[in-house]
Amino acid sequence: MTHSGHIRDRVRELLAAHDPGSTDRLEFLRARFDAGLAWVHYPVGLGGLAAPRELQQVVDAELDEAGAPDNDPLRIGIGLGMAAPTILTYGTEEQKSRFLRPLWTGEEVWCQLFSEPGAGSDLAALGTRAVRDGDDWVVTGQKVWTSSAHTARWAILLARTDPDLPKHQGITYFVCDMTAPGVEVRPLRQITGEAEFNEVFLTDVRIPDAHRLGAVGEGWKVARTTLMNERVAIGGAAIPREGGMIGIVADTWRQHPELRTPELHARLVKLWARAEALRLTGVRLRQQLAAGAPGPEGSGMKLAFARLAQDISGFEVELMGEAGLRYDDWTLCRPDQVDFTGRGPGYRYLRAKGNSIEGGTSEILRNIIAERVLGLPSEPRSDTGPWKDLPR
Amino acid sequence: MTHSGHIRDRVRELLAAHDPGSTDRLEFLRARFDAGLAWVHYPVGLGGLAAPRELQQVVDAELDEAGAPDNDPLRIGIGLGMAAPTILTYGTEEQKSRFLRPLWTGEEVWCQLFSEPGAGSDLAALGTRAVRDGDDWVVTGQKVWTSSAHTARWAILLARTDPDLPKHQGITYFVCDMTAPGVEVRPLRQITGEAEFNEVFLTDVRIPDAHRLGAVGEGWKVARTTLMNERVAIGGAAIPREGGMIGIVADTWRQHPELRTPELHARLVKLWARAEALRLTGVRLRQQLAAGAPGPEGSGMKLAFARLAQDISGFEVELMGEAGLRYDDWTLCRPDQVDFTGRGPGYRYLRAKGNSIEGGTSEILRNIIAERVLGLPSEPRSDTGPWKDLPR
Amino acid sequence: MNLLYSEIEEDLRASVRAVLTDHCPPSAVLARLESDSPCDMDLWRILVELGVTGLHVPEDRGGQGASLRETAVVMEELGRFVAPVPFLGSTVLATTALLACDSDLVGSLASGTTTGALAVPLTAAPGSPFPATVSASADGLLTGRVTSVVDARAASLLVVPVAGPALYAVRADAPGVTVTEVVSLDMTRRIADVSLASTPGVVIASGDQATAAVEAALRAGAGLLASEQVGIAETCLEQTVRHVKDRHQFGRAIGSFQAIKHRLADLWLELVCARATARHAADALTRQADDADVAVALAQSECADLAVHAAEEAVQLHGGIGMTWEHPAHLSLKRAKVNQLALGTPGEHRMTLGHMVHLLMDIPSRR
Amino acid sequence: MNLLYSEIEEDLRASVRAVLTDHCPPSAVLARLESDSPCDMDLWRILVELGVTGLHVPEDRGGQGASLRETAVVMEELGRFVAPVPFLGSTVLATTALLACDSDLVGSLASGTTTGALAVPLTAAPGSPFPATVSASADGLLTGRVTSVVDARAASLLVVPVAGPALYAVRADAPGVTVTEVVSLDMTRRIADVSLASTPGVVIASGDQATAAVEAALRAGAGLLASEQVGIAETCLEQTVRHVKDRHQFGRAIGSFQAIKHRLADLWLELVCARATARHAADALTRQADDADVAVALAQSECADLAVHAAEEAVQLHGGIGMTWEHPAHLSLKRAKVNQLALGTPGEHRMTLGHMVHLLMDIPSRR
Repeated sequence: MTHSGHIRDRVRELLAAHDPGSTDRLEFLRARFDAGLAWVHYPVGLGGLAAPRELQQVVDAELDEAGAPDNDPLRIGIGLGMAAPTILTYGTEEQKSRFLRPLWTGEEVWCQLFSEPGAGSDLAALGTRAVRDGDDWVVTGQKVWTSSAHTARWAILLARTDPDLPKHQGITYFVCDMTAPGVEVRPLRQITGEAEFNEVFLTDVRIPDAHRLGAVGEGWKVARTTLMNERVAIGGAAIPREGGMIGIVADTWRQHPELRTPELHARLVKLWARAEALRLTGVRLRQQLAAGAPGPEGSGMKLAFARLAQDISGFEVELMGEAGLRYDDWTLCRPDQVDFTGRGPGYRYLRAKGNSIEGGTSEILRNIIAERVLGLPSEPRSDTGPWKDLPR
Repeated sequence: MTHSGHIRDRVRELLAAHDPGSTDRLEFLRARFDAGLAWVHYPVGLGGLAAPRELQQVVDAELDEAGAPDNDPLRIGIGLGMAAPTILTYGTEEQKSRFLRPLWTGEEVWCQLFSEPGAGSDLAALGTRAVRDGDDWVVTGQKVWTSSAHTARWAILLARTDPDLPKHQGITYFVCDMTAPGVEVRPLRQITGEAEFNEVFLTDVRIPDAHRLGAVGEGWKVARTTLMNERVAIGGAAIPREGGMIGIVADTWRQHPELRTPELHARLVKLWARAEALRLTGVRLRQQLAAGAPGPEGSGMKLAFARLAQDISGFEVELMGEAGLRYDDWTLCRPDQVDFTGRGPGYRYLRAKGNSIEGGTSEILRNIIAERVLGLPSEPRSDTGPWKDLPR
Repeated sequence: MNLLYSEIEEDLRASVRAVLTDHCPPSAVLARLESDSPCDMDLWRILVELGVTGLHVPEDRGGQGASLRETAVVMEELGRFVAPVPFLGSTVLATTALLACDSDLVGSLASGTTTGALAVPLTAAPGSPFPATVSASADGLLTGRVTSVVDARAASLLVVPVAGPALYAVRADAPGVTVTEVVSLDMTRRIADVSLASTPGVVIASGDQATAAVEAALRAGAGLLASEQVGIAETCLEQTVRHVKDRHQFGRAIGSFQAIKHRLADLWLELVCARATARHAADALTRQADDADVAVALAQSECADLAVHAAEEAVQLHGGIGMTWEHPAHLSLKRAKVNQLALGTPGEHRMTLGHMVHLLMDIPSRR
Repeated sequence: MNLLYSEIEEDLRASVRAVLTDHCPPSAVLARLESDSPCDMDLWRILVELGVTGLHVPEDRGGQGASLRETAVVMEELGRFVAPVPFLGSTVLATTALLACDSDLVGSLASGTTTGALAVPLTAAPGSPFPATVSASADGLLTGRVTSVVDARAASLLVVPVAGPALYAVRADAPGVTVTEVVSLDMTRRIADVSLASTPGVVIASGDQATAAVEAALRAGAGLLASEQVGIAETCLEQTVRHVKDRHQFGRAIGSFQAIKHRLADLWLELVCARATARHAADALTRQADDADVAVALAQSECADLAVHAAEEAVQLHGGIGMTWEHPAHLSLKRAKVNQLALGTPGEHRMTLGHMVHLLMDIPSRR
């Protein structure tokens, strides 16, 4: 067990050996990884020191203060948040050694090939086929809603290896080389005009069996690790009062008396109150987590956020009046990361529509709350037979 | 076929033979029934003349003008609206002769013993048992939400005669003598303080087989006739702008400037618009009916009315401020008929809660619209086995 | 009061729908989105052939001699298809304004030989002050600017409110006219800023007649826009119902899940009620009823939010596919959202409505 | 800012809940509804024994030296059980008013030997003008009338705002005092009209201190009522969840139908958010935070409508049984609806809130 003092020593040693002011960014990041200061709770040799997770904050703060470069975590979020913990849990020693270091340094970007046109909310119904052929698997299918696919070197991939079993049982989890023959990435344009996501077409893509994560047919179990880690992010950072969309609208209100009507006033104050209530709910959630007693409230935050963002942005367009008739720019672009609030009211309105779909639809979240938090009974199931016989 | 001129002759003959000014009310009603002027579309000998239904308006208008007494239709609504058409369709000749005349004159009031504590929305799950014993059936069970039970001479009754069949198949339809031994009526008090309805406990009540309506096990089919006739009433009479609850609230607004706030104004005008829209929807529905092209809109009227009444009455209590803290009277009473708007704001608020439950819950109505109007698929069913094995 | 569709109206609807089904499928609308020609003038010419541009113009003034009821039915169908044609700007707004003047120009709009636009911001509501951002010089030349004019780029004739008040007819190719398209949220019905610099024009009305003509156009525009909103909502509901019947997840059509069913039932019911108000508005405008203003405000109050709600539900219940550019759901969403602002927001219409039905807002002063 | 419940608060909750579970089951509340003794004074004495009446009173003034945070937890529990005890009138309103004065009388309220009431209408909101319907004669006798005073009949001590401004202590059995119960919508917490006719009283504050004392009481009352509303909503949700798990129709627990599940999930989420605002208000009042007024207005804005929504869903989802007098659902419904009016409606609180956070309503004049 390493304690905080020891960690600080390691940081000092790293900085002494690699002056952030004069060291190449990538070289520094590799050295930091090798010093076990990438993610301190990971094992020694894999970027960590087997230390308690909360000590990472100490490392990050010290390095930040010393002016060290970071690994641009927003750019490599899927690798850090989803691929890495899954590889750590289910990967072979070879896989861990091969993948984790360039993943963390950002030399290799990762993406996620899970959702399909026919398997969205019902992810386990996915139909991309993987057929064994010697030491390889041959994969064919179509994936969708893949962010970073056009910049990614690797993908985590779910494919069906046995269609005769019930849907959760015939799935296997792979690491897919995005530069392999048969992988085609096409931008997927959204109603905002931009293309944040991609479609990925897989045609007889060969994946070596050595790139399988977990046992054949155990893919759903492995995926649960990935998806659980996706949800950890929810709750997010503390925001100040009037942070986010409501602040933009409140400022517009204050600066434009000519837009005001009594009806809009009543609606704005109501939205302000809901936004502040949701902000306080987030504060309370973080206090619960800090006190070591996480409540089930987290399940609701995304649902509430989506509804609020949609209501505020819909209101904003109405408030704007004539300016609400206009849009900033329809030009197709492929942004590196999404910015919910940076553009105009029309963009905010359209983009917010995705909040209740991406990362679990609001309908699925309500099911989860009803069943897991309130303990209500599940629907009668009609999808327990072999995958190949399911209606679709 | 009788035409309008012939009908007018019959009315004149009735009035000549029985001067409304000097004839006993009941005697007049009996004479009217015997003259075939009770419901002209019924068969001759059963209060009718086998004439087109719309000629009834001619009769009613002429008799009304002559000062003739009516049969107080609101008091005997269940007999007229539900029991009579069912007896006419499924009754034996003896049953029709015995029941229809005193039903129409109001000498014998009818009530309906359908709903049970465990069978509300799912009426076909009812559990009141009827066991054959010689020429009689012996009936035991509990019914609920029975209006007029305490004044009724007869009831239409659904009971289960075969629990081994699926729920819709083992039901039989009876006429039950409310004065028979084993029938106990208890007032059922509502949240408004009054008791509009009753609970009816049936303990070894003997019903002669001659009082069965339709074949054994055909009760659900017979009941559909009854229930279809219940729904005919929906749509109702034309109301003027600001008729009903919204008019009461609008008047309060106009008379009490001291209650106004901008937020309440915005809400009131929105409610006013919804009320006027619903009124116009009713007008349009009646125009469609009059044009012989009834749309499916009728299915929605009760649903929309319930929600609107609840929203208006909830608003009204808030608008009233200090007066909204008070109630008019909690004293238990058994009103003959319901008055949604006659009492105070608190009463209107509480009574309106029933609008989305009685006569088909709003949830059931939404199912009906989704399946029958929009053609959406039904839920997977889990109640197709023998009634006795159903979970409850 | 007649809230039904007559047989003639249903025949008209069938004709218009047949044309739009053939010539205005979603793929065609999508393909045109970013093109430089905002309106589909080929489609427009076919509609002109059908006679839809003159329905509410009397025969002796060059029209069909029908009424705004029939024009409203056309609006419903155009809304269903989110059709990129200048019907609102030319046939509803400009034509109605000209009808209220003694101008012969109405004939060419009615026959479709000319396409017009009324130079007011699309957000102008009935009852708002006469727009006076353009002024006339002593020698009758016009100078000024009007922002956010609908269908301006397709128009060869601009009907321009001028301080005075007066109403002028201005040729779009006259000297000093600049029509600058802006980036519109609704790319299927774009707006443009119109500038006039010492532009010659012809006075077609002045004083009270000019004011009344603009008001009549805005009132008819708002009233008939309610019918378009009903059409949008209807198509959103139909497409969504079709999708949830087809789309299977968890081994079932998602339309068999009760939460989805109830939401669509509620939406259907909103549509039913809104349709009654839209028909009522078209009928009251046709009859020039005393309460036509109430009918218009009511219809906008109910139909504008309905259309947005229907389009938002369509996007949501289509799931990810509804968020894509290639699926037509966003066409309805953008049209519905812009319509919510057009010719008065629901909030503005309710403010007017409250005033007209004597639900005053006259509030005793508080803190 | 601490939005959690401390261990001490959870222990307090457990004690109060144990008492209420034993002594305040729904059957007992229902049985008392139409009785002539509105409050359950036996239950009240047991709660007094627990010390709940002095939680937010300092030890040196005869209380427990805890805070309004703890008092708020008691409010939650009393709300859950719709308990017919004079906690709001005596412990929250009268006690807080006396605390803000230099009156020794607070000790007897804190210890529970005296029950008090603050003579203001239950609908009085924080920030509203000082009530002045009672006036004092030259020789200090009070005359006037205050309507809709909560818990007045249970009180032996009336704290009376008097024009001046001043605050008087009046014994309920003093000459000229008439307390007339009115028929209350919420029969579990009744109101009464209080008349004074040349009644002797004792001045306990005057001038700004009197004004501040009433304001402090109304603010604490509104802030803590939010916690009661959370308690009401919580019990409604729990009872409804239990019912829909038990109740079978169509061969299934009705709680397995998705529309019901989604509505209850939404309600749960509203409750989660409202609870954060109620805790925030109690915490801000305790800390005497700068934005305590904002916190109180926010909490009332969110919690009042939540409680009504939860109670209405409870009645609806219990089906017919929820409409019966014998089922306790209506107790919560009536309490929640009256609470919506009490100490400021959500609309009034939002008006105040908008003002405080500089979202002004200062509207340019229109038509």
